[in-house]
Amino acid sequence: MYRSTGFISFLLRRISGVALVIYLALHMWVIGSVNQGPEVFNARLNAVQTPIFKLFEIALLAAVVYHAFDGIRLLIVHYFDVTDKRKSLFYAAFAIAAILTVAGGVPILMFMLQG
Amino acid sequence: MFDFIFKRETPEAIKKGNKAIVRIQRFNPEVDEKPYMEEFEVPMTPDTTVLDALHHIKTEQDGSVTFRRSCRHAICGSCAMNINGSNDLACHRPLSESLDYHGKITIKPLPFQPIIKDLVVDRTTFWAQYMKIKPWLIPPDDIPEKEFRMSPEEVEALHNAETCIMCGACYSSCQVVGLNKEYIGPHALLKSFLRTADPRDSIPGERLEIVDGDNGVYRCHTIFNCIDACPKNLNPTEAIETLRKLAQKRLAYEEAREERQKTLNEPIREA
Amino acid sequence: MPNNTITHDVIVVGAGLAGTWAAMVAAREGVKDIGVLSKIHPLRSHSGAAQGGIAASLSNTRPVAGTGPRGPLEQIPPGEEPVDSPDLHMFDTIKGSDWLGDQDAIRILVDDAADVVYEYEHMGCVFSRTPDGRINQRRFGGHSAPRACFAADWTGHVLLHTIHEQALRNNVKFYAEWYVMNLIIEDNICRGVVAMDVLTGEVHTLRAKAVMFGTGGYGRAFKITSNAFANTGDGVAIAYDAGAPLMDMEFVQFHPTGLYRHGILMSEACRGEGGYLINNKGERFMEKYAPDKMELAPRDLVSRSEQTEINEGRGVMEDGQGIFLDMRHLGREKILSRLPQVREIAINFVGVDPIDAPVPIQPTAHYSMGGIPTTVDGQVIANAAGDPVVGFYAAGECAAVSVHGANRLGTNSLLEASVFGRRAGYAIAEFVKGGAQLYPVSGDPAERQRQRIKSLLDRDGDELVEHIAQDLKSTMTDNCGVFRDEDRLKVAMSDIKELQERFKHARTMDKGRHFNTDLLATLEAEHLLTFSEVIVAGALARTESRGAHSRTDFPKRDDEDWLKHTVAHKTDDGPKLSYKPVSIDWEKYPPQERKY
Amino acid sequence: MRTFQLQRYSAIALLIFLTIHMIVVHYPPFHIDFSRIIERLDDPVWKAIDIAFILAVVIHALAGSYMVLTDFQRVGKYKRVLAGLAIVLGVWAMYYGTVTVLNFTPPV
Ligand SMILES: Cc1cc2nc3c(=O)[nH]c(=O)nc-3n(C[C@H](O)[C@H](O)[C@H](O)COP(=O)(O)OP(=O)(O)OC[C@H]3O[C@@H](n4cnc5c(N)ncnc54)[C@H](O)[C@@H]3O)c2cc1C
Ligand code: HEM
Ligand code: SF4
Ligand code: F3S
Ligand code: FES
Repeated sequence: MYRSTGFISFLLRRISGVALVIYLALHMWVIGSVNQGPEVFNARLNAVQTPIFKLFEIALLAAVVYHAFDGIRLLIVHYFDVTDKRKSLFYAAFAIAAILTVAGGVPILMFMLQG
Repeated sequence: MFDFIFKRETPEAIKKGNKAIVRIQRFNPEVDEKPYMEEFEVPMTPDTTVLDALHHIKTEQDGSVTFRRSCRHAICGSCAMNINGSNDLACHRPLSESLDYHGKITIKPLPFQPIIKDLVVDRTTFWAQYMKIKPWLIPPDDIPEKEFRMSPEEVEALHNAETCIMCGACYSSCQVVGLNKEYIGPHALLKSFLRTADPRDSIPGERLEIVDGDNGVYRCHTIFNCIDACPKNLNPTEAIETLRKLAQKRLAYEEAREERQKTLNEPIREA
Repeated sequence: MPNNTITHDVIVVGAGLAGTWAAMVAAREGVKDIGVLSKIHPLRSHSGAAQGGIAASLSNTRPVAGTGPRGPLEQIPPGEEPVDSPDLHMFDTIKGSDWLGDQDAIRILVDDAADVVYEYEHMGCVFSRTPDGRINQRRFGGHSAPRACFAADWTGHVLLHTIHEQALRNNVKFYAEWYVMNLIIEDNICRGVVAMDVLTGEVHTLRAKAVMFGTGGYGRAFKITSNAFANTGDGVAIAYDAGAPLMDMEFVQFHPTGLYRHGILMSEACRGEGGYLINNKGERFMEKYAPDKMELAPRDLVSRSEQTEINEGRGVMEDGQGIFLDMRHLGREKILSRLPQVREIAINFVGVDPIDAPVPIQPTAHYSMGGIPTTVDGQVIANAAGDPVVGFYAAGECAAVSVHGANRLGTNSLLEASVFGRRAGYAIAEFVKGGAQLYPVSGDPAERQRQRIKSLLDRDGDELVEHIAQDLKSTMTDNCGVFRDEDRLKVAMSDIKELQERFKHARTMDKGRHFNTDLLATLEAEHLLTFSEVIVAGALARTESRGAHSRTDFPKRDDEDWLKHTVAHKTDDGPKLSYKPVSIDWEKYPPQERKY
Repeated sequence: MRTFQLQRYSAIALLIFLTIHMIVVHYPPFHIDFSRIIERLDDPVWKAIDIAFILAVVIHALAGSYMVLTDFQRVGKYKRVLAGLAIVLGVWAMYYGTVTVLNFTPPV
């Protein structure tokens, strides 16, 4: 089996993509209820406001950021002849995603711990 | 990968570098239920190749070890196999540079294809995809007495694809192939690129139509393993990217080709 | 009819250039039902390994004026004098062959050359180009003009892939990994072959109106060889066993630049592009042997020069068995653009980058001039008188038309396989369309081969087949190699006889039936033993030195007695030799002394 | 246009929308302040942007899921069924999303 950067990026992209689709469904379920009156909305919102969901939120952030930068990387590969730099490009996308996840995740964590 | 952590005592001969241990995945569907690993010890000099080692095993130790080979200098494409987890040609790979800390090398058949026996795999789907893209050139009707004129640059542009030896290292490294054998695959897409990009070919439109489908260029997820695997240092990914772009402007490309073919019989003007 | 019988109009054995050309052309000419058998996948055929080029007197390039015989080349501007012609090509080929080449066949070879190369080009072959877009040409040993059309240094590869694809386009049916074991000739009429499907181990009889052999060379009879593992001369051995004759088998070409100890070819293009040969004193020793052509003298001469240097103690490497091929002065750019594959081979196999260091090389068994004698249309002949074997054709390295005579010039053999493969294709198409019939086969030949396999697998001696093959290769290299003499050839002969005896008890390790490559190696070893005897018998009888056949006890060429082809038939007490005259145009190309 | 292109173009659109979304909704952080959303969604321009955003994300999500599923050879047979399903689902999701955004009435 090939565990190359290409494969890892592919796998992570898939996982994050599918995770995002699931989140999207959830998100629509919550926000969509806004027109069904405050009770429904608040009930649904509360269901996704538990601390465990805050952790999920970090994962969500990681997924979005990784998926987005991997997507940018792919678009670059499509439109410029840069296959020679394939490893560096992956590391770069991954690093940026990691930094942004930490930058966004730490405040979420602190927010969660505070209240 | 984590050998430096689990490093154990290495046998003397292997430390001195004149012996190596070859681990081969064995499987004979006539008798075995599932594949298993077997170890052989072989003598080694600095210029022993992996293929030499396999030959030594086959001729001196166990004649039933089965693999394909012919040219032994990386041009016929027979001997592609999975060596230490990546696909390569056994014949051009020095044994001494393929050993881990225990003096071992691990050899398995090419992944994602049914095993016929030991290191020999059934390449039916590989060749079927090759046939699907019509690998042959179809020249224009107007054939000159002498050669078609092509500039050295036009020829150079084809070199990435022309030296493909159809070894299948790329095909068997691509996880998309692992998932879906209907995918045309890097080898055949590279070949398709070769024909499509050749100014002498008169059916670029039809070729682009063949690859411009769900199982063609769009099934490639840019995993790049095909580049890493290719023993001839070719770049199927770039060919696939080019085909994708050409497929989107097929009509314009066909027109350009017709235009180019009008001057195929004339000398290339020099700068 | 026996079971497992397959019938085709035409069966082609071998999917190298010769076989594929024949099949492709016959299909194009309207023969619908063609089966091509190859013991390895067609694209793995040895033709693909050829590096240097294919000869044709296109006159696309010429030496830059005033730079001498090794200087740079330039394209010939339109309208200016050509530097090359079929006649010049013909003369070079005849001279190269040491006048043993049949001149009627050579005439066809050189006249068809341009046409075949252009046809390759029209079919999609990606040749290297001159700036104005013509096929580029380089120099090659023994050719007096830049005549080798090339695609970098993977010429054979692009030719083979191109022709294979065109055969597919013409709906030729390929049987990949089918091993032909036997040829069926009854009453001088060829009726088919017996072949094993390697995958299943099943043996089948394949009947056809015409059978064509393009089974390639027999370099694997030698220890150091540039040939692929598949080049075990099955075709010649099978034809010989079936009663067809073999011609000029003693002429085996040793290439001067095989990679030290591996034998892998460093293309002649290395010297064509300007590489030097150097001994351990740092001398360009070719000055002594061929002051005019230097490194670009023909192969037999250069190999002998190298071997002389080695024998006289001026070799390189620890055991003194090597010579240096020095390309450093060509410069990085030229090596990378013209010889990329050669460079990679040197790096991978001996760890030397030709850009920085000289590459150790040694003579390596390379090409088989001899083979199944045919007419210029590929029709196999049954005897020295030239009677045909009906329905049996051959071309390429397994055949001897003979255009190479006693020594082949580089780039002439891709040409030969193409030209005569193509001609055989036309001849076969005509033969089949002219009402050839499918002759019956008596008995069950497949069953006989099944028995043969069974008896090979049943043997339980303590000696391994491979050891016998190795001993054979050693004795052939040592005693029937670059230099030969009576004593050594006799040793070789008695060794072969002994090995044939030992083989009768030798053991095959793998007893399984499906994809048994050990069994294939055993069958191949049997074939090696068969035709090696013919090589040595021919070499013993030929008491002269001509081309690649160099007898130290008879160092001179002897046109009086030996300007003739050796023809060998199988008998119970070994090969029976007879001789066939050489076709010579005494007016135009009478024998001369061969000097370079 | 093929799934492939749909996915690339929607990806580019998403890049833009998601950036906007992150900034206006989640910045400054920790203040999912509904008054802000209400204010914004009163503006028809914002409504249009949000609908486009939903369109992009729906296309991208469905095209992506379709791709993930059809990569499996066995699923390949049901390509048409899947495509049909995706279209139905997409239309429904767009309808649902559009209605939600247009009818948005602030919860009290
Ligand atoms: C390293 C190298 C470099 C060379 N470079 C040049 C060059 O630059 N220029 C040049 O002109 N020539 C060159 N030659 C020589 C030239 O390549 C060969 O002479 C030519 O390719 C022979 O072609 P062929 O079609 O006769 O046989 P091959 O290409 O050898 O094909 C033989 C075919 O027969 C099949 N076969 C054999 N036995 C059996 C069997 N028992 N059953 C079924 N199938 C069988 C094989 O599978 C194969 O398909 C070179 C040779 C070598 C070794
Ligand atoms: C910043 C925004 C985004 C960008 C740049 C982006 C980019 C991409 C690209 C280029 C692909 C194609 C991958 C391929 O063909 O192999 C892709 C696939 C995918 N995306 Fe996105 N995406 C983004 C946001 C999203 C969101 C928000 C979702 C979830 C709703 C999502 C779900 C998916 C899915 C499911 C796939 C398929 C996975 C795959 O084919 O491997 N993406 N994305
Ligand atoms: S592209 Fe490379 S890896 Fe793939 S078949 Fe061709 S030579 Fe082999
Ligand atoms: S590994 Fe496969 S997915 Fe594409 S880039 Fe190469 S073909
Ligand atoms: S043996 Fe031909 S490529 Fe390795």
